[in-house]
Amino acid sequence: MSEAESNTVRELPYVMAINEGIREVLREQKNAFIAGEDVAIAGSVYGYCAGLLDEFGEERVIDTPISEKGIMGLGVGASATGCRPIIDLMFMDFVGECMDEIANQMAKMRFMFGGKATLPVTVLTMGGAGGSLAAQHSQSLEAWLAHLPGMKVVMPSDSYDAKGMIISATRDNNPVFVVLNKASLAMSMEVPEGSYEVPLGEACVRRQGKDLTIVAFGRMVHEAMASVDRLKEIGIDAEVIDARSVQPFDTETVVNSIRKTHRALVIHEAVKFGGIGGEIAAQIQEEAFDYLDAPVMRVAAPFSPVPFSPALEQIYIPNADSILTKVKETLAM
Amino acid sequence: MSEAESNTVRELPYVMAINEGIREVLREQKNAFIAGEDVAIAGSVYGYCAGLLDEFGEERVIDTPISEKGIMGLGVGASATGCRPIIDLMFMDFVGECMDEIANQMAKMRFMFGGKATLPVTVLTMGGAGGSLAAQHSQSLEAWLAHLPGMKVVMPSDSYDAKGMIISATRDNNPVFVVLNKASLAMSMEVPEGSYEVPLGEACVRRQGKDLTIVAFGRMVHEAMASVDRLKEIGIDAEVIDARSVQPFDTETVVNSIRKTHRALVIHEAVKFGGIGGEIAAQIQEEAFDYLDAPVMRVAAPFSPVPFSPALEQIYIPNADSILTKVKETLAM
Amino acid sequence: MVAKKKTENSNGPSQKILQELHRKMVRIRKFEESAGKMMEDGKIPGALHLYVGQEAVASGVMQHLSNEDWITSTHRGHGHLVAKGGEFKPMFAELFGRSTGYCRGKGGSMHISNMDLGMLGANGIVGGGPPIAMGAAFSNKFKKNKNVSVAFFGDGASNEGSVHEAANMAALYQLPCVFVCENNGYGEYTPQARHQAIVDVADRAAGYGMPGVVCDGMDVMAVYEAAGEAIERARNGEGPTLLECKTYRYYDHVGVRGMGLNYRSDEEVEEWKNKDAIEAFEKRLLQLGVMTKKKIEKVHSSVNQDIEEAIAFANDSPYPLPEELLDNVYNEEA
Amino acid sequence: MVAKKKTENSNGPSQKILQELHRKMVRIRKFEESAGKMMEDGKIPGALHLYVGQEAVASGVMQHLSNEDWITSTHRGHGHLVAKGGEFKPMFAELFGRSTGYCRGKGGSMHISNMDLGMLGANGIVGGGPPIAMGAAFSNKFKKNKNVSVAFFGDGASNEGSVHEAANMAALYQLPCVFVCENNGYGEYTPQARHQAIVDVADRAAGYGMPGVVCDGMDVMAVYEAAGEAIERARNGEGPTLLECKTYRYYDHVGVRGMGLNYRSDEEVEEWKNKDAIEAFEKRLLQLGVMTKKKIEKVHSSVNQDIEEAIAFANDSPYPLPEELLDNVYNEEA
Ligand SMILES: Cc1ncc(C[n+]2csc(CCOP(=O)(O)OP(=O)(O)O)c2C)c(N)n1
Ligand SMILES: Cc1ncc(C[n+]2csc(CCOP(=O)(O)OP(=O)(O)O)c2C)c(N)n1
Ligand SMILES: [Mg+2]
Ligand SMILES: [Mg+2]
Repeated sequence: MSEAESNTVRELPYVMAINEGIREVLREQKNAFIAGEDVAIAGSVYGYCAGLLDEFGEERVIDTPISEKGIMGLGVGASATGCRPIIDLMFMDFVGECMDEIANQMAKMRFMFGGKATLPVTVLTMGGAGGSLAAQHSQSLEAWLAHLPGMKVVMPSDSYDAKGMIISATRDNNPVFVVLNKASLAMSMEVPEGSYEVPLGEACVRRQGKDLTIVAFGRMVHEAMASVDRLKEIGIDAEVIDARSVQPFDTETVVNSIRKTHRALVIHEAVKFGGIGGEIAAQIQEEAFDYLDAPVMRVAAPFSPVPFSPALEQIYIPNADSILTKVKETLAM
Repeated sequence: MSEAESNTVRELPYVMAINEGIREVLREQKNAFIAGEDVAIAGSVYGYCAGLLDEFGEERVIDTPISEKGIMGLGVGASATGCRPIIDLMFMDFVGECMDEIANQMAKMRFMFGGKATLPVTVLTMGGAGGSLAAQHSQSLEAWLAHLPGMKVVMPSDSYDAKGMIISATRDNNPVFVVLNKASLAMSMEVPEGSYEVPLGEACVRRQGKDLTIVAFGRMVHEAMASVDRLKEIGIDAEVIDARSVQPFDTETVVNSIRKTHRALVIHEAVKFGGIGGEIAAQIQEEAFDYLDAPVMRVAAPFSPVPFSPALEQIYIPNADSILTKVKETLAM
Repeated sequence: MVAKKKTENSNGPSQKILQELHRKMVRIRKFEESAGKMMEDGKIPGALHLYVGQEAVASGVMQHLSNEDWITSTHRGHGHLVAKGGEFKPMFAELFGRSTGYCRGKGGSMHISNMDLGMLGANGIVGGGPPIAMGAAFSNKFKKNKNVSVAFFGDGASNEGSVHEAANMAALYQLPCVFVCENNGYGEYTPQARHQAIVDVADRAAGYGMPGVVCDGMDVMAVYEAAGEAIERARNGEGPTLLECKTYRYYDHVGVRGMGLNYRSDEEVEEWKNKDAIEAFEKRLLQLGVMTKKKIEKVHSSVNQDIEEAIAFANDSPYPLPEELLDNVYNEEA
Repeated sequence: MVAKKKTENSNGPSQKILQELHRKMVRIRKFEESAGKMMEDGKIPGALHLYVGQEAVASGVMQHLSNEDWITSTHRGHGHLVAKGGEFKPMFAELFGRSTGYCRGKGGSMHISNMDLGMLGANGIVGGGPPIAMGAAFSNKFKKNKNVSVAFFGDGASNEGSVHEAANMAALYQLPCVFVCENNGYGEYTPQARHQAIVDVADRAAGYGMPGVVCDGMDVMAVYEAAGEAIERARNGEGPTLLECKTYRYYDHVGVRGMGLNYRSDEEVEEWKNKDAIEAFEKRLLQLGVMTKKKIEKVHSSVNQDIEEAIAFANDSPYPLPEELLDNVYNEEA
């Protein structure tokens, strides 16, 4: 990672970090373009494509029809033939509209062709609940994508990672899904100007601790961090790991931590059943069975679609409270 | 279960058991019909709809265009308005073509409408590898469906269950995916004539044992059974559980078994990472941590698309050998 | 072949129908205006897509439908539900996220629905409705009743594969299904010319083997007539029609002022507002002597009254309780 | 608007081109006949969809393409690859599941491909190709080269939403993309009249704002001409065309005798075989004096020779090793 100098580091909200990431890519890579619904004239409905049309023009910042199968096919066909497309899939919930293009074409083409095709395509998409957008605009479906050989899947939790991972994703010679989180758009932190990479496939220890390892995905990293002080109050010094990458998953960093803490909790926004937490819990006990003092715990959404009413959505989304409750319950405190 | 009399029990291959299941449903339920690609004139490409057109006519046995979104929408719209459709999705690999209709409409409509819609729709689909049908016609994607609140998902492993579960699924007032297995089509066993149910959501202990619980999904039940004698040779008396239902999953039966055996192995055809085995392993250690003498093991496909060449496909699909290897490895024998 | 519909018809609809059309439009307009205000007041969370400007379409079409006929709607769905007979109280309650809402607060604006009224839901997925409407039409044909289903969708939605598949199947099976494209010139912030290389979405009908009709979606009588013919064809077993209504939305794609983007000119908006469906129709009703100014005002004030009561009702309604979350995921009845 | 193409053209193609067209068709026919035999002999596992009967389409279209032009194919893809320059040895090896195959044995019949020849793969997903071809055409336009892409798809595939979306986008962006619908009258065992309410798939072109052309897919010259015009338009930046070729497959949907279903009559099959593209073209070549009987026979025998050698090669080739399984899932290069 080529860290920039200190005077070029500014506070940047997540939404602008995404913008800068895309911008750097389009500046650096001649064959890169971004295509998606309302990315050009509107600058994306989240605003993270603001100004791109002005800087890079219509040929490289492309509004598409509402045709997710077509858009994803555009990404497959253009990447296999020498471009480096960034495809914007407005809401992650819309993967269902183009799952064939993602799963059967994008993820598998290289393998099916015996390694003779390369698809350097990056898909940006927005996941997560929290804004009363109801059942079809709030999902976290990373588990579907991570179950796909040939696909990489990352979930940057903050501005620094969002920018760096977008850059890394576009430099990678494989299809990469960058799953962003809409509830984080306004979150700010220091981000260097210029180009830098955040490696795909490496988790990051956000806080060191000795009693419990919390493995968090995407926005849940912040809930995990928010739980640290309260866990301390009940005598638990938590280590927080930002998984960052779902596929490949950095089992090593997680397992090393658990060898130290002997306890693990996985937290994600998706519904628990069939969520990525099951896979991680399974891996942890496979790799570190003898080190575990308690079952690997999971904190995730209950088994229902995301409800509209704020009264329900609020209790639906996992948070620091749910972590505390779960830890108390499992450790019988 | 209303077991029929002994003289009406015959050997029936899986493919004909499916046929009988559909037939019983169409006979019993006036508002039931079956629609899908090549189900009528051709009797389905697997042959399990043979004779249905003749018996029930064009109005109830419906050939559709190659339009999976349309077909699944037909199932949603018709079931919400008083019919009990059976939708045939030829290959499970095609769920990607209609994942929006499945995930965002079929599974969620009832919840989004505050419980005021009922969708008694059954989807039949064929999963699994083994016939060199390559990456787009061999997948096992039950983990995607089981991650969907509102959906039920079952995987009958034999003729008896195939027929009974199709009948139960169509009587259920929820969307149910019945995931069939193409490598089992010719497998025969005794099946009663007439109508009977196999309950959704209940696992079945296929063999009692005391040293190891094998939880198997779909066709892998037969591989698990095939491993029993060989496990005995290395001193392990295995209990084999046919999960039968993925969603809801019968955690209780599984956990009760493990309380007795202290060891568990989960086997499925899907790739291991993100497969349903992760969820089950996570649940087992959550519920029975103190009973486990070894980590919950998983045997599943390696992380690649399904290869075409028989030389590769053969080593790709989990089987009794892989079970033996895994057990030896984990128990360090 | 696209037939341009004429507006006039010698044997016009009854006075009662004209008054109902008017009332429907006023109810939609006022509901939406108030919803916009409530959103700006922070009463309505989430995304709100207002139907203001397009009232003639929902009203003209729904005038031909009973509660036994099904419709599927879009993300911009309140207008369709109001025209289908939706009551303000449970509608506002739903938008407010209360347990007295049509969907018990679980659906909100994008999933507002009422099965008893034959309204199969707004839909958060663009192009989500048409396959469902086709399925409902299949159901009607299967049961051999005379009911129809109508799929509303936008110009933007017309580029979704799901619409293509539904249209082809409806034509193939000759289903009692009418596809109503509300072409308001934009999909979100993208003008039609930047999302398809055609002007009339109705041009796509020929490719399915169904009639395609274009009509003035700002003229409730034009919609009423064109929809009437299409629905009659459907009821008579003559198959589906693609009816395109040229219309316009006055507010932004989402909410009232939306994102403040500069994607369309004030002049364009003004031009369309000059063709306002309600104003034009009220003029006409006066000219025809169907309604007096006073009677029109009475409609407005009675609708205003309904709105006020409904908002009060919604405001006073309780939020769903935590234990209600897991209800309604599955149907537990045997 | 659908223009029916005439076959004759005053300023015909050169003798060389005529001979190449002939050789292409013969190569496809013989490859497919042998593949069918090899399947029946148990040498080819999995599903095999033979192209026999449709040779004129692949040959007539591909005659206009270079290795820099892209095509996407279907489940019935060998013919397209042969016409695009595919060599028999790695093709048979692939069908046999050997490591010397074009896809190292990982793809097989349904994913056979060769990027160096501009062949973006057969596709096991009906309708899978067109969005990819549209993407490749986008790539060509983006890079401002003069290359085109061609999407082959069937009458059955035309009802997939993916084809709709790809066609709309190609027309919108005026991409150098030609959509070639091989209408062989069936999708698997379902006749066209039971999967769509239209006769000419080309009728759908108008709905996207592109020309729709129907031609005789059993007449290689008709295909050659119609495809030539469409490809020229594309190369000149004038946008996409939907070219429908009426054709027929002689064997069953899958394999040689397939499932033995009674979905089409022997008479129908015979009728089409009477129009056999290769026989008719050979007659014509003789009439025109472009080739002698002997020369034609020489083509046949040299292709036979190639086939024999290729089968021997495939037979002697090793299967992929277990350790190759996880290769090629990801590109590991930085
Ligand atoms: C499958 C899908 N893609 C994209 C969106 C985001 N989206 C919501 S409304 C909309 C525009 C729809 O345009 P149109 O169909 O013309 O309807 P209008 O908003 O004009 O009424 C878009 C792109 C969505 N909700 N669903
Ligand atoms: C998405 C999808 N749906 C269904 C199938 C099964 N299938 C394979 S080929 C075929 C028929 C295709 O018909 P058409 O497009 O006319 O091509 P043809 O076989 O006639 O060449 C079908 C239904 C598939 N492979 N993919
Ligand atoms: Mg619109
Ligand atoms: Mg065909």
